[in-house]
Amino acid sequence: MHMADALLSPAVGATMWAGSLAALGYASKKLKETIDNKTIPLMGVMGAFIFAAQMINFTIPGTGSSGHLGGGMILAIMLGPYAAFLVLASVLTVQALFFADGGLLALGCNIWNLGIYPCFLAYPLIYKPIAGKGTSTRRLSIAAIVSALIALQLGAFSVVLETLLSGKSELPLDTFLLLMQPIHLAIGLVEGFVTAGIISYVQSARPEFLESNITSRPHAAGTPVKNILIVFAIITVITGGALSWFASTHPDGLEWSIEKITRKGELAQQTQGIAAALRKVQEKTAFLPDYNFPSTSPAAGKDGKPASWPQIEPGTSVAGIVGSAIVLGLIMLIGFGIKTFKKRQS
Amino acid sequence: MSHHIVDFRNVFFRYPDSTEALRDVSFRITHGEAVGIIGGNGAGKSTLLLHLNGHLLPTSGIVTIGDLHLTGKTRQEIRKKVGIVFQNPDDQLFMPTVYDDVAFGPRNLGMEEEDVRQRVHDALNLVNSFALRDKPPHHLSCGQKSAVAIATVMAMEPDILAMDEPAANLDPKSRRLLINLLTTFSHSRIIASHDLDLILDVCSRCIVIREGTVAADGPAREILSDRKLLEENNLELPLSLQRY
Amino acid sequence: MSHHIVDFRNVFFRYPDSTEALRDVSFRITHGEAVGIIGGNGAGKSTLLLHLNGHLLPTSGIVTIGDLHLTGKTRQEIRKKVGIVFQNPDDQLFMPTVYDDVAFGPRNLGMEEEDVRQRVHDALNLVNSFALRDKPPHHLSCGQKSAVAIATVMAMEPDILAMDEPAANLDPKSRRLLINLLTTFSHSRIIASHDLDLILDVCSRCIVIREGTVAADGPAREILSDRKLLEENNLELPLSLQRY
Amino acid sequence: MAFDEQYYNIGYLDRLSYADTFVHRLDPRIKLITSLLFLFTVISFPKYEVAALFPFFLFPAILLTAGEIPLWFIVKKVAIVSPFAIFIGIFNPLLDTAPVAVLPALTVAAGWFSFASILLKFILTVSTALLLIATTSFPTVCHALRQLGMPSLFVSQLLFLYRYIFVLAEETMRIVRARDMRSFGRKGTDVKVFVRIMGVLFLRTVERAERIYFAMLARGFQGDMPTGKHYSIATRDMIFAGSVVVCLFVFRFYPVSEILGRFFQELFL
Ligand SMILES: Nc1ncnc2c1ncn2[C@@H]1O[C@H](COP(=O)(O)OP(=O)(O)OP(=O)(O)O)[C@@H](O)[C@H]1O
Ligand SMILES: Nc1ncnc2c1ncn2[C@@H]1O[C@H](COP(=O)(O)OP(=O)(O)OP(=O)(O)O)[C@@H](O)[C@H]1O
Ligand SMILES: [Mg+2]
Ligand SMILES: [Mg+2]
Repeated sequence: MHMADALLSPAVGATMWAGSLAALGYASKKLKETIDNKTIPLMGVMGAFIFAAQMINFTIPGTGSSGHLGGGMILAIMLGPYAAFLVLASVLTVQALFFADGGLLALGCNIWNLGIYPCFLAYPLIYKPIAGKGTSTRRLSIAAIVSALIALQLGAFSVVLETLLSGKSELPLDTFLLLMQPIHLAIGLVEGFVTAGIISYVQSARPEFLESNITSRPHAAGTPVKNILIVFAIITVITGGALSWFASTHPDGLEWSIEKITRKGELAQQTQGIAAALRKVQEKTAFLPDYNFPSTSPAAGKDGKPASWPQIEPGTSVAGIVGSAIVLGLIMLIGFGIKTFKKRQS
Repeated sequence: MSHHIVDFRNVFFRYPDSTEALRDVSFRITHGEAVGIIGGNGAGKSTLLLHLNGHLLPTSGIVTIGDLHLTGKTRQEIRKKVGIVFQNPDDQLFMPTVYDDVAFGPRNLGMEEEDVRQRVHDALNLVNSFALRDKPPHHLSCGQKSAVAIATVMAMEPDILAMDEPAANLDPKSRRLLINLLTTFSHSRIIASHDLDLILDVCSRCIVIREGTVAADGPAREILSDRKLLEENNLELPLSLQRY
Repeated sequence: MSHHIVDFRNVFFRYPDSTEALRDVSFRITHGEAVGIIGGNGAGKSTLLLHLNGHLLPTSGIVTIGDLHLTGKTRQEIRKKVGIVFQNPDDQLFMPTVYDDVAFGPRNLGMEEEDVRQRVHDALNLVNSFALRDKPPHHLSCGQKSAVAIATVMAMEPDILAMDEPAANLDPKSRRLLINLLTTFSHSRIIASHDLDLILDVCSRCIVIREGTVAADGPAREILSDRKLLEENNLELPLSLQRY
Repeated sequence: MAFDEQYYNIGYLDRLSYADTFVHRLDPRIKLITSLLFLFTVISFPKYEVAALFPFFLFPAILLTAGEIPLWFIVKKVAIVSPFAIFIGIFNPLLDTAPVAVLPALTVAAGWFSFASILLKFILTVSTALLLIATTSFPTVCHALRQLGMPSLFVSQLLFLYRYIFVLAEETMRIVRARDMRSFGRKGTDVKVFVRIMGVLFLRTVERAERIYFAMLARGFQGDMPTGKHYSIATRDMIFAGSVVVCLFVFRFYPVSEILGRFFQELFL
């Protein structure tokens, strides 16, 4: 569920980059204060571990399809939120560069979706309270599963929001949510199960490792009203996801639940609110106009409102097709030119 | 018995990054033979071994194990016959205890737990490591790990046993034990190693690999005393043949 | 010169899981000596080597390097004198290019970039690997990695050089190269290995460790030809001394 | 097999990045910034834009040929990661059915335009990101990031990650082989075994980190990762950056394809 460059608008991409960069700076600063030198190589190798772990596939019980690990919660639990966030961000960066998973502009979104939620929301607000002091394996496991689930739901939800706000896709919010949340409920469950398994194994084999981390880890700041609100929002998303999953397995209830949850519910309005705000930001910051492109949508300019679809005159589009072919041909020629030039040189 | 034959016919293998690791390799190993694969670092020995049970599939050419051609479809079947001990025991031991690790293969063969226990018991005794059965592998010493890695493969009762540098971390006594184990094993054995003395002790035949091709193939005694051939391949006479 | 002396006085070491890895170890190594540490798997060789620059601190007893007692405070100082090559070069090469890796130590010593360049140059030439300087370690072959790992330590110009199983993955030719390097190094050398032939070639003195204690200590030639002593310690005569 | 292939792929990409061509020699900061600018410009096009995107292929084409990167490799990788974008984009023609006349005789749903636009943007952005790394070695990108003001802790984190990906991936690959050798396509690959393998691998990773830390201490490590690298921007870097900016500007604000098309039409039709 890596967000892709091609689905992003500049405004959304830039906003998420700004958010992620700020979080990176903050986490680095926090970490510098508390880190002991030993953690530096540990973080590096743990990143490689997550990477390697993601490459191993396994069969998800009952489905026969295979899944793999995201790793956000494991890192947060093992390294603490700040170190974990840096590790995750580096893993995502390498993925963006080496696997083209996501893309460079979408990297901001991906760091946000897959890093912020597990490290700065799920870990302090869900994992820690449930796990308590971290001695009972059962509590640790439950905490791991619940927090992994929630972090992933939030991540999936963000992908939906980012895509819709970018306006490149026609998918309506409700359908999109219905596509994303249930799948990630299943993935999150597996992820949580795996996380819990690893943690309880580490606890039995090297309890001192887990303990030393738990005690040395910075505690979450006090829990003011803001945090309670966040929890509330999370719960909303979860129920949204769970209900839409419920709905999809009960076709009769489908329309009902969609109607209730998304179209008339608070969620949709909230989205519109955010969307409107973001759009304003976009209008102000966009030095490259996103709409009213003169050649392709002449009608839009006259109306003064954004074109919902292009009113292409046949003549224009013929020119477009012919021109595109010529351009491609030219570029190929240039490519071959450089190639033969290089060959001749060597 | 035809089903213990290993046959390579014009096998080429190219890693996806386009390193040509095997080039036109052909040989045939019949049942019960003990064959040493030798060559310098990077010659292609490990790559060759990974073809034996289909971890790698030839880019072109044909590998036949017993009466099966090696393909993506037959490799599950072939893996029941061929056991490979990797170079690094840490790669082979992935379960939390020695017992679970040795039992992993038999359990996946669908054996009864009773039979599994017997197999594990026998295999660990074979390498003198029964006392380690409840230990986690990562707290064993290097040599103990190697011994257990061998047990995991022996527990599958393979018809063909392949080992990649099996003695690298063993102390001389464990190495001697391994040599004994190998000389008493009655099925086919294929051993890749830089330890030419071990090859000399165990193998009757020797294949020299150089840059992915078969540079020589013949009786072990003959090849291992051919100083010129060995030196051309970044090797030396076995230490026991070097006189001070 | 007193500052190249290594002295262990009644050293005990116990791992956190209460394995007693060293028990009352005492010996003294003077400047320029080449000493082999031998013993079976799990005898305590690696544990002993890790005491040389304070990665592990004795549970009781005194380790003296040069004129410093080893403690948590002095170990930074001691590390400038003692260079250790670990068994696995992947643990030792942690920077993204060979050059950066070899330069890591000198840079941390606060040297000028000009001097750093000279050091790196010299160290890489010593192991015949200067051509590899811009490569990332993960694209090197095992043997090349080992060579570079040695260079990283040599670049610190240690007064005392310690190596743990340095030849395990080398082909015979690279192993011969390493032996030459070791015999030409003029400071103290401490080498833990199962490769008794290498010890015989390089070391003048030999310490046998058994279950954490010193079982024997004497001239290498003598110890390595004492069949009984060796066999009691899970060892054997060096292969070159075994006559077929 | 999937695992092996992924692993070999990064290895291959990494090897490509150590070549020495004009593109490889460009200052990494310049390459990074121009690439970002390129990506930003591409995605700034409106939803339905298709024709105006084609000129942008010039940028990856030049990186590819001048950097001597094999085309098949980039094409394959782009294809591998495409499912998500295609999955999201394919809904557009289904949901956005307003008719648009393409040719005098041909009318299609508007959604096809936005779908095609997504695909083109996808190919452009993904191939450019891949080409960036294929023509700039990863450590160099990291040094560039540090010089551009990324937190140094994050950068050393990236460098470590890069170094050990190959070690751990190889180790993991061999573990997967060992598992597969003894699981016969059965139970061995289920989640329960996976969890236990991950647990073991995790502890081994932690222990390896300890050994690496030892090695670092042995060489005087005190918390800082020293570097000696300094890049300086040469004239050719400025020329490169300048021409990229000019091209991006022209391609963004002048409908090059269309102008060429009209010109062609007037000449021949
Ligand atoms: N994963 C890989 N990707 C690309 N090339 C590889 C890979 N593994 C091995 N090679 C290359 O294939 C060739 C053969 O390697 P192989 O591991 O088979 O050698 P080897 O004979 O086992 O060497 P050693 O004695 O060092 O174990 C070498 O050139 C090596 O660089
Ligand atoms: N991290 C550890 N925790 C607990 N026990 C350990 C640890 N490392 C080693 N040991 C134990 O300490 C003893 C000595 O181990 P050491 O690694 O020093 O042996 P060695 O002589 O180097 O063996 P080898 O020849 O296999 O390398 C062994 O019994 C081993 O099981
Ligand atoms: Mg090999
Ligand atoms: Mg050891």
